[in-house]
Amino acid sequence: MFIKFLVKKITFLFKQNQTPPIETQSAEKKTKGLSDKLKDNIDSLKLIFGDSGDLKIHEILFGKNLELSGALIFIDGLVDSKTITESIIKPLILNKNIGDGMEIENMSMDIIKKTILCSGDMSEIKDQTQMIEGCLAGETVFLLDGFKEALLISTKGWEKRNVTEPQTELVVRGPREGFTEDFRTNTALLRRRIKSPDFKMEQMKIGRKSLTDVCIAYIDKVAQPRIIEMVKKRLEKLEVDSILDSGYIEEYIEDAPFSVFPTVGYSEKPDVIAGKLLEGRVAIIVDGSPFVLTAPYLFIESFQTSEDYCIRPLYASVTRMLRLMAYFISIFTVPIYIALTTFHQELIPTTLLFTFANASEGTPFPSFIEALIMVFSFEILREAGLRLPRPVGQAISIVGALIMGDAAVAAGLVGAPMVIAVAFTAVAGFVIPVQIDSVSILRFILMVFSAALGGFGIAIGLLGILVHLASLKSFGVDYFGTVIPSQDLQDSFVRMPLWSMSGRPKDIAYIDKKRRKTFIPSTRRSNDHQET
Amino acid sequence: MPYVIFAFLVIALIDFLPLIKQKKYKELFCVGAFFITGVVLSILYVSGVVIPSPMVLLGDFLKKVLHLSY
Amino acid sequence: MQIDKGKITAVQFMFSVACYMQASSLLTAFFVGITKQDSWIVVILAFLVCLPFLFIFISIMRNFPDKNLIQINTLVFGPVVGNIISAMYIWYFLTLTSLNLRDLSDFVHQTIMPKTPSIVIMFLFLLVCAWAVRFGIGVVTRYNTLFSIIQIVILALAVVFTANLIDFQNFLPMFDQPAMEYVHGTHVVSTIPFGEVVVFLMITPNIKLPPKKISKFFLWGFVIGGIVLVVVILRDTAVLGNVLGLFSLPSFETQRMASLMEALSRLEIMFASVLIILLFAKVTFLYYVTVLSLAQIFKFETFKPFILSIGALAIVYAFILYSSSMQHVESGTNATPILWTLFEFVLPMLTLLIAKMRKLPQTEEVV
Amino acid sequence: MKKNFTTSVNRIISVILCLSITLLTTGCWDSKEIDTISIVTGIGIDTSQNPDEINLTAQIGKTQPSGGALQQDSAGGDNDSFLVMEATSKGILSAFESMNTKNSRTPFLQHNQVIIFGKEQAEKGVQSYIDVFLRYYQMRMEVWFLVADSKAKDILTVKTQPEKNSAISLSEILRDETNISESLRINLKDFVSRLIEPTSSAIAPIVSVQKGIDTTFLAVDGMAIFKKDKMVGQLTSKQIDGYIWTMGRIKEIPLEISLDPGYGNMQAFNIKCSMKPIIQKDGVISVSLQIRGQMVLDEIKGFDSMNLNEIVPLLQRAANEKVHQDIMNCLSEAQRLNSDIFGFGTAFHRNYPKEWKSLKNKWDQLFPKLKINTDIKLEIINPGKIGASLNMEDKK
Repeated sequence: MFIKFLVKKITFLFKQNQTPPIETQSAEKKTKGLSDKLKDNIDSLKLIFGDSGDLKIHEILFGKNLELSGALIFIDGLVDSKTITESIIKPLILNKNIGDGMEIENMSMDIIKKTILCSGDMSEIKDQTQMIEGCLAGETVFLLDGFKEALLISTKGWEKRNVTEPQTELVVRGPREGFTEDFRTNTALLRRRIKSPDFKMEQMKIGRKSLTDVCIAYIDKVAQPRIIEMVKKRLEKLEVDSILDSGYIEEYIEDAPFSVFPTVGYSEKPDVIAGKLLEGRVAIIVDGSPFVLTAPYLFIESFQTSEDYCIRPLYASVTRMLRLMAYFISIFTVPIYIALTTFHQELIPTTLLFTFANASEGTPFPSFIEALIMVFSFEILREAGLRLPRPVGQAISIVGALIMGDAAVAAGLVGAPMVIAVAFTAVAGFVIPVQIDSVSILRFILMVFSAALGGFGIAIGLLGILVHLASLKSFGVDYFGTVIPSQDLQDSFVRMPLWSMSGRPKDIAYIDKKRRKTFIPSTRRSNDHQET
Repeated sequence: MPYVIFAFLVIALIDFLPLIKQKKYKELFCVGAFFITGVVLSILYVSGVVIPSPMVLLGDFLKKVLHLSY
Repeated sequence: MQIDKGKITAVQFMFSVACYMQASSLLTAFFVGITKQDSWIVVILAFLVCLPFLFIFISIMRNFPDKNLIQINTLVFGPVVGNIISAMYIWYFLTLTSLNLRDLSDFVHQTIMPKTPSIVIMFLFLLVCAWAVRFGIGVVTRYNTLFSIIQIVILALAVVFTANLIDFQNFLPMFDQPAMEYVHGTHVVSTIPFGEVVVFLMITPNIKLPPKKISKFFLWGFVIGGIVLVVVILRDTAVLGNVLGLFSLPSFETQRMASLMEALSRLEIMFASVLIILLFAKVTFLYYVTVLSLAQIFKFETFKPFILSIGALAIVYAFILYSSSMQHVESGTNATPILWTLFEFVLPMLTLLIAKMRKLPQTEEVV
Repeated sequence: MKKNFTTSVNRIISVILCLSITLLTTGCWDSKEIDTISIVTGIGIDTSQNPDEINLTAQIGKTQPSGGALQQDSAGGDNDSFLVMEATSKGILSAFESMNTKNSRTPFLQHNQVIIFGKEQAEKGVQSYIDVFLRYYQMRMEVWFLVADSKAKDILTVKTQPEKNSAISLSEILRDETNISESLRINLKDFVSRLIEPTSSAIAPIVSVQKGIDTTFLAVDGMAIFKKDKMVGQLTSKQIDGYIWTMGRIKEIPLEISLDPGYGNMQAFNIKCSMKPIIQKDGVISVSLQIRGQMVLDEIKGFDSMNLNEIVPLLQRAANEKVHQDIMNCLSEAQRLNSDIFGFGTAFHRNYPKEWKSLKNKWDQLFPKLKINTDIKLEIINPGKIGASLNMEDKK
């Protein structure tokens, strides 16, 4: 009956969503125009912002005989005070000959913008909401008494973390810079790598309270318009309070929220994102999060690391197959061990069977419960290792695993082969950090199947996973399409040399299919000494 | 016996609810026909009634009537 | 009006034909009892006998590129007779699904898990198949390439592992049985593994390829499947010799004896799981074809409602079909081949002849 | 997107429902924990008092708990690693059932290494008890088939030193035997395929308990010959050499030559034997055996005042002669017992299917008169490390 309650709760949750959007604060916000009285504007601003300490209102008088009175409004900390003084206050105050040649009436905002202020990025705004948004985004609002328009001058400048090497994707070879929390730095990092004009970045603001900048980056004629449209449509549908990290967006726009496999990729390294953009994918950059999302994310991508493309192809292919095997091992070792020791003892060679029998002679639990205890304790140790500060964490997880395993065997609670199997799966699970959630969940499901039905249970579990993988689609692209023999096999199980991978991925790229002419290395054509 | 009934209940729950909601009665009728044959046959089988298998019947028919057999 | 819009590439089609035929490679119990050590000759004869019928299937596909078998029947034989023939075909597909399901549960019963009730084996297996069929042709044939290649690799491994047991003298008393045995054997083999390829006429609209080029891929898939069957039989006869006729599952016994050294022995569970996965591909495909043809004959726009009801029917039908596996083998060698010849050879030939006589494909544009 | 989302949620929930139902109700039928099974490593079958019952001995591997608190008592290591259980009943499996009552764990036969028939049971007839080894799903075909020279029980109860478990030690011995030739060890499949052949008769190695200086060990010497399914005779180790030479499939075999001028010891290897049955016009059947091979001279004694070039041809001729002699007396023994252990019958059946129909029922009369004409050519290609031996003076 718990299930029925669960179903009702989830369906209610979604029904409630279908009702016409409830009165949210954004709908009723009438676009209140600015009044020409400077005082009224300032008072209304004070009313809206309340007495938040970091709101600065700076009234200045300028003009030849100080007849113009204006006000600068900005949030302290978000703005760079040096640029404000340089590009706004100095020109206004020091320029003595404002207003002498012209009367006050035809003195308009764009004259000030064009002639007086010397800041690159200015825009005129007419209503209060834009003013508030601009002010909160780190821009200075310039109000002039007697004029309805206001001027937004971009003076962003706050404390930023500088570009460092990301902790998650450590590489031996290949670029080491990673994204930071600052939106503009991230877009700049990408722009520096792809300098072609086709590289488009469409910006939008999401989240009623957080107004986070979200940018959809893609390369025209390489990314399919169908995919771009789909990403935009899904992003626009978000009526959310706040977006604090790209993880939020990932959950909203991914294809199968209940599946164990992630269908939206993320990375912290600009060269990885640049590579994916050039393959025809769409990137989503979120202000305040160093992780940039990539839209159609396939299963095989979790086995591709940025280092694969910086080292020579043969070794890269070997490591890629190693990762695939590690993934397979980390899911299947414990279930197969359970199936072997409880169902199909005839498969173990006789001498090995006796060692297993000796090992599990005194142990009280059946092997499934044994496996459950060990896997569960390894997961706890892993989590503990992650949460503690860096140096302490590593030590704890390793020492804990050793002591725990050894003590369990000594106490006769668990057989020694079981500890080896579980340790092996735990270590193999770390090889592919991206799929860590699918590994730990699938391992558990398969353990249940193998405890219930042995080898046949594992076969059924495997087939179930394969069918689920085949049915998954990420933004209209088959999630596990690498099994069909096609041109994309060049970069899936093995990494073919760069000079032979001339086409972009078949079902992701759009018209511009060729990324490089197939270049045959010189050794083939003629021997080297003729080269020089 | 209870498992069989429970299984068929679940199948009915999954298949027929959407059909009824979408008011596709022609489909409901066809699928219902197959569903009922399934239920009847399984109830009979589980309660031990020997159901003549069509393949054996056809085999005998071929052997006796048409003498077409090895 | 095409129910399942999914498209599969030509290579996928080729390998699903090969995978479909490889699935019945282990269950050679039928004809091994008849022609003991000459079974491999019978398989080659059956392969040659089925080649012309394969070309019949290919020309049907070429004449009606965007129609599946049910639509062809109604078009060629007219609505009333066409529907009767289509109904017979649907019964044929359903029986094939149940037979293969029965084969699987007998296999799992006799080798891996004798005490598990076969209802559990069948129910779980069919649950996964139903889940695959729900997503249409794309998922059903997605893994056939992988499965087919894995089976070929495992077969090569098996031959290497049984190298020390192989004795070529076991083939020798060739053509030692009366001629009638060979005719019977060829008939059985040409209907069970080879003739079942008629099922692929149901998915002609789903192949992403101009009709003219289908024949090359269909032929190659058929050849790969045929070669695998012959190699399996050759290996079994070479290893078991005159003991071949004793066993109900000769291939499994051979794989049980296969061993390289002391450590690399006892690998039959690896071969058994490959067979389970291949049978999964075959049963899913047959299940998909049954459900698709039902939806086609009743002209629905989606086949999803049929899936679970037909699944339940297939399980019960599998229990009713044969009371025991001996009866299954006995009728499999005597009655079934004659029945299946009607579906696999006579009816397709008839459809092609009538289509040629009424010069149907051309008039079809006019209508 | 919203609408079919709820139905897909319903579907997922119900699929999980179905799966959990089946999995929870599964009583894990086939699951048997390792410590609840008793691993049978050897089966012995002997006659018992009343005729239609048999006395079954099963050797079960015992496991010492290696880890944990129960460490102390196993430190001694004196207690052996297997226990033997006995039961008498009509059938083999019923014997195991009755054994089961005494032993808390269910017998697990998949790891059985050897099937040993006692001498009297072999003489009484083997076929009736082979059926279970083919039919029962736990029996494997590559199990070794042996005949005990006395009672199978004594073989299984003996405590051999190197390998604690005597059945495993038996399979180790048989594995070393194959260094000489494949045809020395017989697994169940070979034995059964011989039983099925109407004319050929099966053969199985004989195992006996030998008393060493302070230990007892098992020796595999001699072959039991079966007619139909009864043991009719025995081949001594000398006659076995003849059997090995005719069957071929030899890896390497020692040859010991003693002549009046001296004594030589050689190792023959790289041997190709081909056996062709021949039916002459007048209906007389014979078998031509062609053996080609190479030998290495390992040891010489005597041959004083002869240099190597004379010794080598001498030994070569003697070796060929010895092989011919071995084959002949093995054949005579087989013909005396009128049991075709070489499988000549099947060879005739395979190469002359048409004539075989007439030969088949006359085979029992034809086989004793069968002739083997041998064409043996074994050359010594390598005289070993030293050329002339010590007492040879080099004659010019």
